[in-house]
Amino acid sequence: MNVTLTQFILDHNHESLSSYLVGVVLLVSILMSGCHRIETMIRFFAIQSLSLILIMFIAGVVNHNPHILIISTIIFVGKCILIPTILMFVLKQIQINREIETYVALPVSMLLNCTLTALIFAIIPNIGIEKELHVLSSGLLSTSISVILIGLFIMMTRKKALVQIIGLYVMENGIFALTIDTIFEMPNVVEMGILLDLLIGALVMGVWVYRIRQSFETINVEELTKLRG
Amino acid sequence: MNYNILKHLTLLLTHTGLLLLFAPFIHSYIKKIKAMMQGRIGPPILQGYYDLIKYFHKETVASNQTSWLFSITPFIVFSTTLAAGLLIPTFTSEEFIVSLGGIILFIYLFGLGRFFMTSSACEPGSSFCSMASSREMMFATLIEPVMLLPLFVFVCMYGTNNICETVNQLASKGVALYTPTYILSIIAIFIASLAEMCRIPFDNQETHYELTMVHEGMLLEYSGKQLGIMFFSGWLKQLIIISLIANLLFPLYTMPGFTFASLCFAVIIYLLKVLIVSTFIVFIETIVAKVRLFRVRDILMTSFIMSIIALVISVYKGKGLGV
Amino acid sequence: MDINKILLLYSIPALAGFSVLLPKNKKIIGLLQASWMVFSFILALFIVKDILSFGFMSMFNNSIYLDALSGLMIFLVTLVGTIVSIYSISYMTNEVEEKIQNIWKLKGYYLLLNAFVFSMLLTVTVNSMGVLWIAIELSTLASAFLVGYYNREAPVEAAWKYIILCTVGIAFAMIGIILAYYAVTHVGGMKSLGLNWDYLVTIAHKLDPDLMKVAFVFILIGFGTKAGLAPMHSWLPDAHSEAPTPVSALLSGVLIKCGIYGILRFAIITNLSVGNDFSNKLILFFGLLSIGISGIFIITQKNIKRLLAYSSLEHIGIIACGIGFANPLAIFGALFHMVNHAMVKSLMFFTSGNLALKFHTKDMEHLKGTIQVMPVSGTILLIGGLALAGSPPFSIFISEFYILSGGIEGNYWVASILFLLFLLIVFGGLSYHFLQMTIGPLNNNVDSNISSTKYKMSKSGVVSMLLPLVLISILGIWMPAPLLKLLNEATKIVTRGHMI
Amino acid sequence: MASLICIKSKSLSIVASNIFAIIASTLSLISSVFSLINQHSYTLDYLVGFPFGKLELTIDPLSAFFVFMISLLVIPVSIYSIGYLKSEYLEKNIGLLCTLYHLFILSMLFVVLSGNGFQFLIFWELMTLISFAFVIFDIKSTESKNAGFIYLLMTHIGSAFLLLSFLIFGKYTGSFSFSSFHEASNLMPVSLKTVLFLCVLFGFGTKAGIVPLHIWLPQAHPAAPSHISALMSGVMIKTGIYGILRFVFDFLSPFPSWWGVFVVFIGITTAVLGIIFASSEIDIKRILAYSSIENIGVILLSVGASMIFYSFDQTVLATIALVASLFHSLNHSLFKGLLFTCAGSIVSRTHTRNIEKLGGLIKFMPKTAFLFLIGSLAICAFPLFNGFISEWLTFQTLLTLYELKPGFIKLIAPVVASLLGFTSAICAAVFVKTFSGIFLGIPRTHQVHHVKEVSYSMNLGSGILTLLCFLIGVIPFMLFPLLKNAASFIVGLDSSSNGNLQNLLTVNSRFILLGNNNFASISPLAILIVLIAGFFFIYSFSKIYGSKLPVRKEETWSCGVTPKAEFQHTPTGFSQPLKVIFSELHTPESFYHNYIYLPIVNGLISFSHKIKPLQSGVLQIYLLYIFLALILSLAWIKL
Repeated sequence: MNVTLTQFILDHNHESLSSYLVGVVLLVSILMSGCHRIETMIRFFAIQSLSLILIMFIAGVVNHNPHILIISTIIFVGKCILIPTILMFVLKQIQINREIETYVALPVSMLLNCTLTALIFAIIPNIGIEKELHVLSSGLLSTSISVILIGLFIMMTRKKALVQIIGLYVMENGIFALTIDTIFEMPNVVEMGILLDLLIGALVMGVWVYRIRQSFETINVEELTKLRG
Repeated sequence: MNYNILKHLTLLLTHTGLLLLFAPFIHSYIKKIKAMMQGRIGPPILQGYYDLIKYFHKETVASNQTSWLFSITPFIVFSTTLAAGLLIPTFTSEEFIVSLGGIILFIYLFGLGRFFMTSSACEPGSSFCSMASSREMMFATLIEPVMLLPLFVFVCMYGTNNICETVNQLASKGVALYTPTYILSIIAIFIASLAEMCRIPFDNQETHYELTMVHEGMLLEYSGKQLGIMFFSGWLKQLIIISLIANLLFPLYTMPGFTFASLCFAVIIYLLKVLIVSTFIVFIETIVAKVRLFRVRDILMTSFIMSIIALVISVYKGKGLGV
Repeated sequence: MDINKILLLYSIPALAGFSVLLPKNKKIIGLLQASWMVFSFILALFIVKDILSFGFMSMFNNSIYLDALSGLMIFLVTLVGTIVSIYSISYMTNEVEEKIQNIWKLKGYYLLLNAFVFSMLLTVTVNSMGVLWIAIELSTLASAFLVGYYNREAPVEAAWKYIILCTVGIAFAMIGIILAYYAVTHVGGMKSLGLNWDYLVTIAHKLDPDLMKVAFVFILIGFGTKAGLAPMHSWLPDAHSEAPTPVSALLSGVLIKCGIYGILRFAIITNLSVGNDFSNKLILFFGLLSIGISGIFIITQKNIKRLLAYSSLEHIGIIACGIGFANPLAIFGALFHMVNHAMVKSLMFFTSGNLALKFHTKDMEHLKGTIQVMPVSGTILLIGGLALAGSPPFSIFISEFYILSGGIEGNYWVASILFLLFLLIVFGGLSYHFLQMTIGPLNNNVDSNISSTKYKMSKSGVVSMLLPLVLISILGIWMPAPLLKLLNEATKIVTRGHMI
Repeated sequence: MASLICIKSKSLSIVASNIFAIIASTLSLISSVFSLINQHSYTLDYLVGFPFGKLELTIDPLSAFFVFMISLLVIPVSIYSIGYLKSEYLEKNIGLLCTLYHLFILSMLFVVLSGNGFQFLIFWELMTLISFAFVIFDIKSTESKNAGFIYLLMTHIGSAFLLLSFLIFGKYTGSFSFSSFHEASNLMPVSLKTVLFLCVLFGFGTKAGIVPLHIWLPQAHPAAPSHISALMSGVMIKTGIYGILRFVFDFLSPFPSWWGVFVVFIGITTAVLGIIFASSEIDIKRILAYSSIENIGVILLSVGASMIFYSFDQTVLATIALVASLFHSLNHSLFKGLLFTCAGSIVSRTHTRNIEKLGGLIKFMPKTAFLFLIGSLAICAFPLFNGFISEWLTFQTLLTLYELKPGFIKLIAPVVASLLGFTSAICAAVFVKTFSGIFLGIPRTHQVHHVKEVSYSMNLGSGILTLLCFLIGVIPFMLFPLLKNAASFIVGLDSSSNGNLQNLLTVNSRFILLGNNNFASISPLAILIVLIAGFFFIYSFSKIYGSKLPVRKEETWSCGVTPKAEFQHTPTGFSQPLKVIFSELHTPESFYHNYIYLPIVNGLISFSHKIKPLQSGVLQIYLLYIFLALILSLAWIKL
């Protein structure tokens, strides 16, 4: 199976395949920044993770990396199944699904993020990082940076605690993209550890969202500004 | 050696005797001259002596609030004044007790006496006395720097702290001594001395209105012998200061030979000088009015500035700033 | 034998965590925990002794690396852990008695405490920078529960901010680590060892300087968030003030130093790669900023625990300055300062905890003249406050002295004078507040409160307060040779990164 | 040197601990005198576990002199405190007080004995902290809280200056040992030395209480127990003088002459303003505190004169000026100790420090009154007492400045000297006010009527000080060898010019003579004899010739009304004329608060309030901070 898959990928111009996936990652993140249904955001997150894992997988296959199947499977389980499940579970517990008010109107934020992405795509190839960094693909590098920033953007403009977690994970995905792009893979222990951290993080943060809901009867972080000075 | 001791002892005794004897006289003399200038007859010329005798024979009455401090104060005031008198030249500018001290001691001895006088004035708990003593202390704070600075100018210029030595050096200069520095300093000293002697324009010794009295006010609660001693000390102080000014102003014949004739002559010269200065004081008293209490500062400040100018002139003499 | 010891050290928190679940009596739980921690402290002393005699040790296929720097941190973690456990006995017992919590919550507390300690021990002992990252993130997750332990509004808010800010910060650190790893692979380094600190040090001079600079900036911001350097410190006052007192002590005493530890480890590599100036100036800048900001915030602070939190910010700034001055003296001072600050800050948090229990408020407006009501705590508050502000003869003064002398030695004139100036401002603020709290007439409003509380400090509370006090007083005038050696060795490790 | 034993039993512990203090300080007194006479310098080293942490105790003539001064004051003060503590602090924590007392003395001794900058700093701060503990000893009063805070903060600022200067020294010498500091001066450029000098001057000046850094002093001294105030005012602030002397002459020489002029300027400002502030105070201990500020100014005057001489290579004259300053330090410690102990006696009996509530105490506490009178006379520098001799020397050194070439110095010398006269005149006014306010007149409140004389030991302690004041005032020559050795050591006068010194300053049992051309001379014994002679002359005269009737006691005349206490001038009224005529100079204490310190503090506070919104509580903004920090740091790379 391994051989055939490799063959398939090699046959079908893996570079363009990756490019499509990169496009998906970007598109999904921009969409997320303009999305008001939390459930959809979680799904988008899963799709984004899946695309990244596929990119990693393809690259691994191309580079004849035997571990890649196992690693990507584990990451797939973590990022595309477990984390979305946890978040969904939390969502069900707190029974709040929509985010109406944001600091920046949603269409505007989509627009802003588009501009941001365009800017980064324009800047990154020009400042010569590419030449020095032997990256998998220059598009992925720009994408990863864009995704990190979009994640941060989501965290900064949204008011619902749960959405902030999602923003955080978007950022995490950006970093993941960067990892794939630059070093391709971390040492196994580290990779697993990070994944474990993310999982525990999702759990812990879920618990906290739940607690916020209990204490404040809302998950708007606007309410969480009592401690100041 | 023996001769030296004998000479010094003689001079010392003459000096002390002169001061003690003439203090009441100068007081009455000033009163008399002043009265004459104002067209009055005035008290007899020996009134001071009569007063002293009278006070000494009166009964002493003291406030029941007073303590030992009140009763010893006259003696202390007298002895400090007398000690200060030993530091200045009278008919002779030889030092009586070798290196007893210089001008600083002179000023501080007066200060010591004043400390006791003002403290005792507060003792009976009378409002007039304590007010007078408060004012006296205010004067003192102004007088001391104003008195010290011109004297310090002399110290710096003549390189000695000793008043007798200063007078000797002045005497050696002859007429050349009347430089701007010197004149300015003397004026400053004179102004400060008027204040120190409690004379118009600073204080009026003849007033009989308690609220305006300064020096006299402090003596309100004294009587009898104690008052006599206090008055006597005041007159003594007056004579001492007049002698100082007289000798600084006219450093004439201040080193008489140790013969009876020359000593007599010196004493006469000295008395003349003192009388001239006293007359001049009377003259000033007659033509100026007593100033308001808080204007005293301005007059004394002027005097202070004058001595600073004197100092500047003496320092920058060679640099085209005066003589 | 070494392996056994370190394994044992790891397993103590785990064992302790399980063992506290068993008993029913709250006192026994506390005592159990305390004795476990004492045991771990003794073990840590043995480990430190081994480190001192061997120089460094690496084991488990190089995944654990122990040198003097980690030895110092192990010492610190277990020491503060011990003190905190001892203090917890009285504090938590009291809380249970006042029905603030129940026995199960108490067990949960101890469980999390152990997890927290474990994560910190892991942080300071691992070799791989990646695992270090994981451990730091774990410590955030574990301590978040402790911060929000009371489950009321404010603690929950504090915990939420803490967790979000630290996670974002840590994410940046991840980028830094990726870049560093990339730099390693780029020069053909061994992939499997690529994140191991000992390996990185050996190949650091080959790494691409520009890349390392970028990586270091990310690491500094990332771990700096954890360490609480300004302007990434915003979580710190919230978390410190809302956590239960023993946890505040642990957070302030060691957790933020784990962040510094991460920065320090990476700075060594960066220095070897790009030269001395870059990282040090950056650290120095953030350090000075931290001290300055903390001073300004301290002046008008109203809440005692926030005050202490800002003082932690100050001390982190001092430590950062010490590292930034990049002079053996200053670094010695900075490392020593870690120990001192951990001691004093635990002491101060304990004292403030006692006051809070007695007066039922953290508002300094109501905490006045406390020395009359609580002579022991009040006196310790005053003495500790002076020590905290940097008065001799306590050891904090000594370490600040070293740092400053290092700064002057290194010709950082402006920075040194600013350092001194900021310290003066902090001193003014702290001494003002502590004097207000301890001396003077009592605030009338609180009289009824005091009489209603039956809080009385137990023996364990006194021990836990006296221990750090005695330690800082002794360290102020005399330093035991092993500690001196440990600090010197650690300084050598840090200065290893300084180009000659 | 001082033993530290405190026994728990209260009254026993007072006696025991104070006796220990007495024994210990007697021992240190003897040893310091020996080392002063022999001019030995030796260093004791103890190794402690720090790189700089060698415990070095160096005793050289300068530190020996200060040890001498401290021990000399400690002995009578300890005697005094036996009674004082019993009457005042019996119900309080005596053990703590005694322990701190010993530690305080010990720390002062170690400050002057330290041979190492690092250690000096530690003991310096220890001294501050312990005295701070005394200031806040009355834990229930707001006053002591505020005093303690200002004290702590100000001295800490001073210490920061010191710390900086020590570190700069350390940088240049590579060690913190004073012996290496000594050699550092050649290595440094003049500009750096000037910076160091200013650091040192402000650092030590804060402790010594120079205006405008003095604000802690009038608050801290009244708040402390009286026997401690005596030590604080008497010797603790002198450690600042010690520091200045040690640094300027030992470590920073040679230096330009303007340093000296600067110190003279600071000295005269401090002296004049200090005493003018005192004139309007009505709190007895505050008056004494302000007068300490004045005396520090006087000491600094001769220190400055000495520095000027030194910079003109007039080592002999510099020595004489230093003798004046050391002598005045010693004298001030004695009479200020005396006055503070007397004040303590008064306060312990009447429970008020406000002199407006006292009056007429001379009838109830005659001994204390007498002692206080002597103290006042000494502090006003009247002849026969010790203050006069040292102030006289200060006058002379200032006047000899005229011998130097520059016109500016010629000009300031007499002016400054006359201003010194001005301060002592105001001082007299202040102490007349104080003495008469407390002891004379009709008691102003009822609480005065029932007071009793204080215990024997308290009066004994003050009495010893009184005796010392008088003895030094009359036979000062006993002390001159000590003073001369200390001063010539610090100026570095070699033995060859010692003869020169003998020529310029002749001191023997009959007189003190300054200058070879009979520049100035004074003969304390002769003054005594003359005064006694005058006294007995007039006394016997009035006994023999005066009226023989006994003194009749009558009511004070007050215009026919029964005199009441309210008729008297209050102390405030007494100083009112002074207040009016010096209204320009009389910048009340609040001036410094309003124009120097408060703007800084308020600026900081308002800045703090302004900056508070940065910590807004909004998570998103915090994230922004992190992000901005990241961007800026990344930008830093490109720079």
